[in-house]
Amino acid sequence: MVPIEYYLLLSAAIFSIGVFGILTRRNALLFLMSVELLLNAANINLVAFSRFHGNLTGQTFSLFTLALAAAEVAVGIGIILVLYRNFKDVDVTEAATMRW
Amino acid sequence: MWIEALIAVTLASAAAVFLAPNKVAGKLAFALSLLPLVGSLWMYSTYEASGNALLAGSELAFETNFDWVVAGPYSLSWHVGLDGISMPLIALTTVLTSLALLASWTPIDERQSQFYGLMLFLEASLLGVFSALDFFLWFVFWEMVLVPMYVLIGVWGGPRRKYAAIKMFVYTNIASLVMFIGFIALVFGLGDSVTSLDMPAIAQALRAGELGSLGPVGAGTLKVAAFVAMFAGFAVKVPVVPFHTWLPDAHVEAPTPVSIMLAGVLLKMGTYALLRFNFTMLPEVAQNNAPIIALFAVVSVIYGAMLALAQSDLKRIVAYSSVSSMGYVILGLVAYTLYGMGGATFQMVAHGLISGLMFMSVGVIYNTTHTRMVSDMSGLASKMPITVAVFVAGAFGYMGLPLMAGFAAELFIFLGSFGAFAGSVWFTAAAMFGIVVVAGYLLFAMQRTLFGDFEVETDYEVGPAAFHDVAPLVVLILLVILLGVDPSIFYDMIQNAVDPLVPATGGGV
Amino acid sequence: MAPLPFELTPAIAALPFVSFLIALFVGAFAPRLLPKGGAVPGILATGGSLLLSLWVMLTVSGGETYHEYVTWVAGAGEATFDLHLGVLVDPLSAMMLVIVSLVAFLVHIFSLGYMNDEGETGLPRYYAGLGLFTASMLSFVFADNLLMAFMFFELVGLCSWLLIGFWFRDDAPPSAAKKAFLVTRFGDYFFLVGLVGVFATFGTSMFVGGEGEGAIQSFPHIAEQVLAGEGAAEVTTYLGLDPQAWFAVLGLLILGGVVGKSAQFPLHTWLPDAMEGPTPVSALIHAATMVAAGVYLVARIYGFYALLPQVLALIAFVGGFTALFAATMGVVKREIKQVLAYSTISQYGYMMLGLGAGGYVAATFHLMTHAFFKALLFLGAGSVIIAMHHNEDMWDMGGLKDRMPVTYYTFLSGSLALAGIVPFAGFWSKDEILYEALVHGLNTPLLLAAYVMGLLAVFFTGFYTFRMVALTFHGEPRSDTARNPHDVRWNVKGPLAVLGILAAVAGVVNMLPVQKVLGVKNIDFLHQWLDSGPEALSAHHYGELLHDFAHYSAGTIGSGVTTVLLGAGLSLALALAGAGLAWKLYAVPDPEEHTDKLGGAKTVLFNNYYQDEYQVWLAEGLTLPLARAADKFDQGVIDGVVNGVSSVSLFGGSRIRRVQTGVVSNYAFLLTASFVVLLVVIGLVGGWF
Amino acid sequence: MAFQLPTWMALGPTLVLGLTALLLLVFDSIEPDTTNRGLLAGTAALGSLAAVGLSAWYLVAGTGEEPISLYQNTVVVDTMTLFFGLVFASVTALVVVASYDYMRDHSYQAEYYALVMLAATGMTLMAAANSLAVVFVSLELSSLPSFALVAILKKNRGSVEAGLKYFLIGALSSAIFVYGVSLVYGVTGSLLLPEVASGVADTNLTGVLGIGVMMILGGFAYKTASVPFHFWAPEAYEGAPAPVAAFLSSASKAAGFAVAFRVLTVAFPVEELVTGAAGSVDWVLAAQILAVVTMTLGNFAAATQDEVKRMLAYSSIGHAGYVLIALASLSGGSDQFVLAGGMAHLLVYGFMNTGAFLFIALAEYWSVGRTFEDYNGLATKAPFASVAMTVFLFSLAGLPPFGGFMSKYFLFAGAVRAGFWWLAAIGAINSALSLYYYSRVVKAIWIEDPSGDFDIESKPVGLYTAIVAAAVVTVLLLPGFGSVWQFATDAAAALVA
Repeated sequence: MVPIEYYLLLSAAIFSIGVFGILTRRNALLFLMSVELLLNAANINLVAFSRFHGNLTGQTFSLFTLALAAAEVAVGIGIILVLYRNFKDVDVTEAATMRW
Repeated sequence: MWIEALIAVTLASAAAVFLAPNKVAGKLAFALSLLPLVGSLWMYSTYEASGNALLAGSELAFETNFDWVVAGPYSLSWHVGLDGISMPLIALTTVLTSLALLASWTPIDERQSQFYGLMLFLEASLLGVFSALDFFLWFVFWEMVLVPMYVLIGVWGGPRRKYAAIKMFVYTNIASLVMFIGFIALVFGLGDSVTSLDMPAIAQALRAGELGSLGPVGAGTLKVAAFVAMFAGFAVKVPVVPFHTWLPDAHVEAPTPVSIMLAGVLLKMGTYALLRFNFTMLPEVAQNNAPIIALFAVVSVIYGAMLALAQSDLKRIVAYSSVSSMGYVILGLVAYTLYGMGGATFQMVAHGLISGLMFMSVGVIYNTTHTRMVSDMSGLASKMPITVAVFVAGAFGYMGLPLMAGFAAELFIFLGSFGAFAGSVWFTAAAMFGIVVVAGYLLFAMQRTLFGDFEVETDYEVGPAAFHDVAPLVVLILLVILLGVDPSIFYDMIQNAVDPLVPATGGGV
Repeated sequence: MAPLPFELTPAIAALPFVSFLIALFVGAFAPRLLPKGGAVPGILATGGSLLLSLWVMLTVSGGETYHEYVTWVAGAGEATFDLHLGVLVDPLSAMMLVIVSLVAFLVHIFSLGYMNDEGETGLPRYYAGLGLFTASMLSFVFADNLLMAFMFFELVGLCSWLLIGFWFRDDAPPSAAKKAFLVTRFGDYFFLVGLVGVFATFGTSMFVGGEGEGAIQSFPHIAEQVLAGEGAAEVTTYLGLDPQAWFAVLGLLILGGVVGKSAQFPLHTWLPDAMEGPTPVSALIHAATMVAAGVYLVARIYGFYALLPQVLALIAFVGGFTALFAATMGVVKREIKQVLAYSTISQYGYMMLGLGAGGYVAATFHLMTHAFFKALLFLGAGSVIIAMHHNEDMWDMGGLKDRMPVTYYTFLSGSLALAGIVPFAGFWSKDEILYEALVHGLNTPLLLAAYVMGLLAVFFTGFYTFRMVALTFHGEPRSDTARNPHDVRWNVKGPLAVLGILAAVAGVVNMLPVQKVLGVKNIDFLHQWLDSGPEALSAHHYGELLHDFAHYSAGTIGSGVTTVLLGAGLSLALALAGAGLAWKLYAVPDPEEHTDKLGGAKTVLFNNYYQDEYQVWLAEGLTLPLARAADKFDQGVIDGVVNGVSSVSLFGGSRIRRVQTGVVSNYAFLLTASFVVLLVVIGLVGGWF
Repeated sequence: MAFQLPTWMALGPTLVLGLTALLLLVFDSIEPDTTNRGLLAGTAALGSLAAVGLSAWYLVAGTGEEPISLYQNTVVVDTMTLFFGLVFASVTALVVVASYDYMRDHSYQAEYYALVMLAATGMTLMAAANSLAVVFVSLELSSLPSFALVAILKKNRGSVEAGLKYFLIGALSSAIFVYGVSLVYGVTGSLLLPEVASGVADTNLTGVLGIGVMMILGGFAYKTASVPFHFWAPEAYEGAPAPVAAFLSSASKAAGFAVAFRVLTVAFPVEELVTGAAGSVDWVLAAQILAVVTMTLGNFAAATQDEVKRMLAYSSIGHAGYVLIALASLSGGSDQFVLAGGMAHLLVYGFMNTGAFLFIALAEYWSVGRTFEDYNGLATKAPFASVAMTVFLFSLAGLPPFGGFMSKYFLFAGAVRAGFWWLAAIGAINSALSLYYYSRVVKAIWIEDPSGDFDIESKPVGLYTAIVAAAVVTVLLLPGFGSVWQFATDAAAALVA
C-alpha cells in the first residue's frame, strides 16, 4: 500500500498550490477556488490518516469539512455578487476604499 | 462610617448639582459643599487617633475595613481611616473646595451645572485619596481625580486649554502608571508575606525586611527600582523639577477655581503619596540616597523660583512659585526628623491655603481687569483696596512672613533638615535662599501691578470686587494667620503621626 | 507672682497692636468713626506703652528682673526641642522699651502735624502701619529668645515696607520700599540660617537661662561652657569645624541680619532710598525701630559675641569703616533728609564699632542718645519740610532761623549732639565709644584701624552737620517759600522741645570722662544700670568674657587719665574743626556749592561710591537674565523632551498603520508570510528540523 | 435543587439561542416581508435574555462545577462554558436591542436577527467544544453568519468591501485551521481534546505536530483578530453596521479566546509540549510574540486614526493583545490566575466595548460624521449618552473607577506573578498610550465646541437602553468584581487544575 508520507506530500503540495493561487490571483472566484484547494488538502490528510489510524473519525470529519466548504462557498458567492454590484468587478483589489 | 458618609454625601451632591439647572447650580453647589465642610470640621473636633496609619501600634480615627474582592494573595478591601497626616489634608480639601466654589460664581458663565458637579466629584475623589488605606482603593481615587480635572481644564480653561488639559492628563497618568508598576512589583516581591493590598500590612512587611526577590531581580535592586519608579511617578504630581512642565500650562489655562484646587490640594497628593509610600515603606532607601533626593528638592526650590522670576503672567508666577514651595516639602521629608517631616506635612496644608489664596486673588484681579500680564496693569491698589490688601498679605505669607502659616512650616522644615544627613547643612542653606528669591519676584510683581498710577486698558469702570469674590480671600488669609500664630492646631497631630517614622538614631533635630 | 508691671509687659506691645487693629478695621469699614484718621488711638496706645515702660523701668531699677515664656510649638519625642515665645525684662530691654515707646509716642503726635494737618489721604493705613511697627519693635525688644527676635525682626521689615511705600501712587516710594525689604531680607537670610544653626547646635535659642535643675540654659551660656571646657554642656558642630570656629560662623551668620537692618556696609544702600517715606516714619525707623534693631540684637546676645574675638574685630572694623564711609557721602548731599540718612548709617557704624571694641555700655549709651537726637533731627527736618511745602532741597532754604525759632534751636541742639560737641549728649556717648576702641586698639591693630576711621569720621560728621544747619537756617532765603514759610503748630513743636532737651542733657547718665578725670565716683549711672539684673547679662560679666575669651585688654597712653583726655580732646577737636569749616563755608548770606571744588571726588560721593549700581546690577543685570535663560531652557529643553516623546510615538503609529494597505491580496500575503516566519521561529526553538 | 434537570439541559443557553434563530426563520417564512420589527427584535431579545438568565442561573447554581460531558464527550459544559455563555448572551442581547433602532428602515429584518442568533449559537458552542471537529463546526457556525452580517448593507460599498475582506481572510484562516487539525489528527489519531493530549504525550513527529498546532493557533488568532491574522478586523469593524461591529469585536473575539483557552490548555498541555524535555512545540512563546506584536500594533495604529470607529477597531485589536497575555503567561506557575484574568477581562470588555460601538451606532443613527471632529460637542446635545461613552472609553483605557481597570489590573498582575513582568510592562506602556487616543474622543465630545450643526431629532429608545445598560454594568463591575473574579477562577480551574 502507499506509504502515508506520500499522502502527506500530496496534501502539502495541494495546499501550497492553493496558497499560491490566493497570493497571486486577484479574481475573487479564483480566490474562492484556491481556498477550496486548501480545504481539500486537509481532507486528503484526514482521509489518509483515518485509514492509517484505522478509525473513522477522520473520514467523518472530512464530510463535515465538505459540507462547511459548500456553505462557505454559498456565502462567498453571495458576497461576491454584491461586490460585483457595487464595484462592477470581481477584482478583490478593487475594493480598497478602507485602509490604514 | 464618617468617611464613607463624607464621600457619599459629596458624590450625591455632585450628582444633584449635575442635574440642577445652570442658574442655581453655583449656589446649590456651594450650599451642598458646606455639608462635607461641616462634617470634616466635626471630624476634626472629635478626632482621636495616635500613631502613623501605616505603622504598627497606631490608633486610627473613623476607621472601617471590610473585604471587597477576594482574590487569593491580591485581595482588595475597603479600608479607610485617618491619622494625623490625613486629617489636616481632609480639612484642607473641604475648606478649599467650598471657597473655590464661591470663587467660581463670577468667572464660570457657561455649563455651570456640569462645572459645579465636576468640582464636587473632584472633592469626593480627593477625600478618598487622603483617607484610603487599601492601595487599590487608594489608586482608584487617585485616578478618579484626573477625570474631572481633565474636563474642568479642557472645557472652562483659557485659549490653549485643550493642549494643557490633555498634556496634564496623559503626563500624570503615565506617571501614575510607572508608580503603579513600581509598587505592584514591591507587593509581588513580598510574596506570601502579604495576602492583600492593605497599605499598613505592606508597609509593615516592607519595614520588617520581608521583601524577597522578584524573578531574577534581587531584593536590594527591587527596593531601589521600586523606589525610583514610585518617586518618579509622584514627582510628576508634586511636581519636582524636571517633571514640572505640565504644571504651568495647566495652571495658566485652568479657570481660577480649578487652579485653586490644583495648587491647593492636587499637588499635595504627590507629597502625601511620597510620604505614605516612598518615605514610609522604604525608609532606608530614602535615607541612603538622601543627598540625591535633597538635590531634587533644592533644585526645585531655586530653579522654580528663578523661573517664577522670569515670568510676566501673574498666574505663571504663582504657578512656578508652587514648584518652588513644594521643593521644601521634599527637603523636609527626606530629613527624617520630627521637625523635618512634620514641617513638610504642615507645609502641605500651609501652602495649600496660601497658594489657594494667591490664585484666588489673581483670579479676582483678572475678573476685574481681564488681564494677568504684569505689564498691562498698575496702581490697582487705588481701585480695589481690600483685594490688594489681601493679595499683599498673601504674598508676604508666601515669602514666609512670621506669624503666618508659611513661616512656621518653612521654619520647621529648616530646623529639621539642618544637619539631618550628609551635606544637609549646605542643602538647607541653599534651599533657604529661596526665601530671598521669592521675596524678589513677588515684590517686583506687586510694585508693578498694585502701585503707581492706575493704568489698565478697559472699556469700563474698574471698581472693587464683589463680596462673594472677596469673602473667600478674607477667610483664607485669616486661616493662614491663625495657623501661623498657633501651628499646633494641626502640628500636634501631625507630629504624633510622623513621630513613628523618625528613626531613633538620626542626625539633626 | 512677679510684680504687676512685669505681668503687664506684654501689654506694652499689645496696646499699639490694638491701635493697629482699630485703625485697620474701623478705617477700612467705618472711617467716619475714626477720629483723626486713627491718630488718637495710636497716641493713646503709645502713650500707654510709654507709661507702662517707665513703670517697668522703675521696677527694674529696684533690682528686679523678669523672664517668663510659653511654649509656642512643643516638639514631641526625645530627639527634639520646643519653640518658645517669652518676655525678658532686664535693664537693657527696659531701657530700650522706654526709648522706643517714647519716640513712637512723639512721632505719633508729630504725625498729627505732618500728616493730618497736611490733609494726607489714607491716614488709617498710615497709623495702622505705625501701630504695627511700634508693636513689632517693642515685642522684638523684650523677646527672650532668638527665634522670637527673628520673627518680630521680620515683622519690622514688613512694616518698613508698608510705611516707606505709603505714597504708593508715586513711583519712587514703592520702589524704595521694595529695595528696603529686599536688601534687609538678604541680610535676614543669613540670620535665618544662623538661627536654625543655633537651634541645631545648642537645642535652644534662649537669651537667658532659667533657674533650677533641668531648666533651659541660654545658648551663650552653653557656648561659654563649651569653650571653657567646663560643665556638661553638649553641642553638635557642623561642617567639621571645632566649636570655636563653628560658633564664629554662627555669629557671622546672625551678624548678616544685623548688617542688613542696621544698614552697615555693604547692605546700607536701602536706607537713603527709604527717605521716600513720610518723615515721621523716617524718624521712627532711624531713631528707635528698624535700624536700631540690628545693633540692639548684638547687644542682646553680647554674651555670645564676647566669646568670638574674630567676629568682634570684624564688627568693629565694619562699624568703623561704615562710620567714615557714610559720613563722607553725607558731605555732598543736597536734600536735608539725605544728609540725615547718611548720618544715621554713620552713627550706627559707631555703635557697631563700640560693640566690636568691647564697649558694650558705650554702644548702648550711644544707641540711647542717638535715638533722641536723631529723632529730633528728623522731626526738625520734618518741620522744615512742612514749612518748605515739602521741598527738601537745602539750596532752596536758608534764613529759616528767624522764621521758625523753636525748630531752629531744637534742631541746633540735635546737631550739636550729632556733631559731638561737649556737653551735648552725642559727645559723651561717641567719645566713650572711641575711648573703648582706643584703649583696646592699643593691643589689637585691627581695632586701632577701626578707631582711626571712627576718629576721621568725627571730622566729617561735624562738617556735614553744620553744613546742613547753615544751609537750612542761616544766610539769606534762597526761594520764595523760604521767605514766607508755612508755619507749624504745637503738635510739631511739642515733640521737638521734648527731644531737644533730651538731646542736650541725656549725656549726664554716663559722664565717664568726668568720672575718670575728676575722680567723681558713681556718676556712670548707665554703667551701673546695665550691671544690675541677671549676672549672665550684666556688663561686667561681658567684660570678663571679653577678657577671658576674646583676650581684650585695655592699654593706656601714659596714665589712664591722659588717655581719656587725649581721646576726648582729639575727637572734640576734630568735631569742632569740621563744624567750624562748614560754618565758615556755608554760614554766609549766599553760600555757593563748594562741593563742586571736589571735582571727580564729588561725583563719586554723590553717587554713593556706586554701591547701588553694582547691587542693582546683581539684581537686574545678573539674576534676571539668568532667570530668563532658565525659562528658555525650561520651555525649550525640558518641555521639549516631554512633548518630543509624545510626537515620536504618534509618528510611529502613523507608520505602523501603513501596513493596512486596504488591498486584501496584500493582507493574504502578509498573513502567510508572517505566519511562516512565526512557524520557522517556533520550529527552530522547538528543534523540529 | 428539588428536581434534577436532564443533562442535555446543560446546553440550555446554546439551545435557546439556536431555537430562537429557527423561530425567527419561521416568522420570516410565514411573512417574508414583515415590517413588524417589534416582534422580531422582541423575540431575539427575549431569546438572548433567556440565554443570559439560564447561564447566570447555572453559574450561580454551580452547574458547571462538575464538568458535564455530552455526545461521546465531544461537548463539555463546565463553568467556563457558562461563563462565556453569559458573555455572549449578554452582548447579543445588547446588540439586538440596539439593532431595533439601527436597522429600522432595512429589509431582511428577520434574516438579520436570525443570523445574529445563529452566530451567537455558534459562539456558545465554541465555548463548550471538546473535540476539534466541534471546534471547527462551531467556529464556522459563528463565522459564516458573521460574513453575511458584515455585508448585510448590500448597497453600501463599505459594508460590502468589509464583508469581502472578512470573508476572504476568514476562508483562508479556517482553511489553515482545518489543515492544522488534519495534521494533529494525523499525529494523535483522535479529535477529542483529552485523547489528543494523551496522543501528544507519546509522539515523535514533533515537526508535523508543531505545524499543526501552529496552524490551529492561527485559526484562533484569526477569530480573535490577533496579528498577523488581524487584517480583516479594521475594515470589517469599520464597514459593518455598528451593532454588528460591536457583536464581532466583543462576542466573536471572546468566543475565539474561549475555544483557544480550552483547546490549547487541554489538548496541547504546556507541561507536555512546552516545558517537556524532548523537542517542543513552544506555542506559549508564539503566544508571547503574538501578544506583544498585537497590542503594540493595535494601540499605535489606533493612536493615529481619524475616524472614531476605526480607532475602536484597532483598539479592539490591542485588547486582543492584552488577553493574549493570559495565554502567553502560561507555564509561569500561576496558570489559573492568568487565565482567570483573561476571562474576567473578556467579560468586562464584552460590556464596555459593545457599549462603545453602540455609541458609534447611535452617532451613525443620528448621521453624525465618522471622524473625531464630527463628534465635537456631542455632550451638549446628548449628555447622558456622552457620559456613558466616557465611561466606556475610560474603562477601555483601564482607568478607575471602572471595570476595565480591575480586569486589566488582574490580567497584568497575573502576568507579573507568573514571572512575565515584561509582558505586563509592555501592556502597561500600551495602555498608557491607549489613554491618549481614548481621551481624544472624550476631548471631542466634551471639550470641543460643536462644529457641525447637526440636530438630534429623536432619542432612539432601544439604542439608549442598550448603551445605558452597558454603562451601568461597566461601572457596577468595579464593586461587583469580586463575584466575577470568583466565577473566572472557577472557570479557569476547569482547564488548568
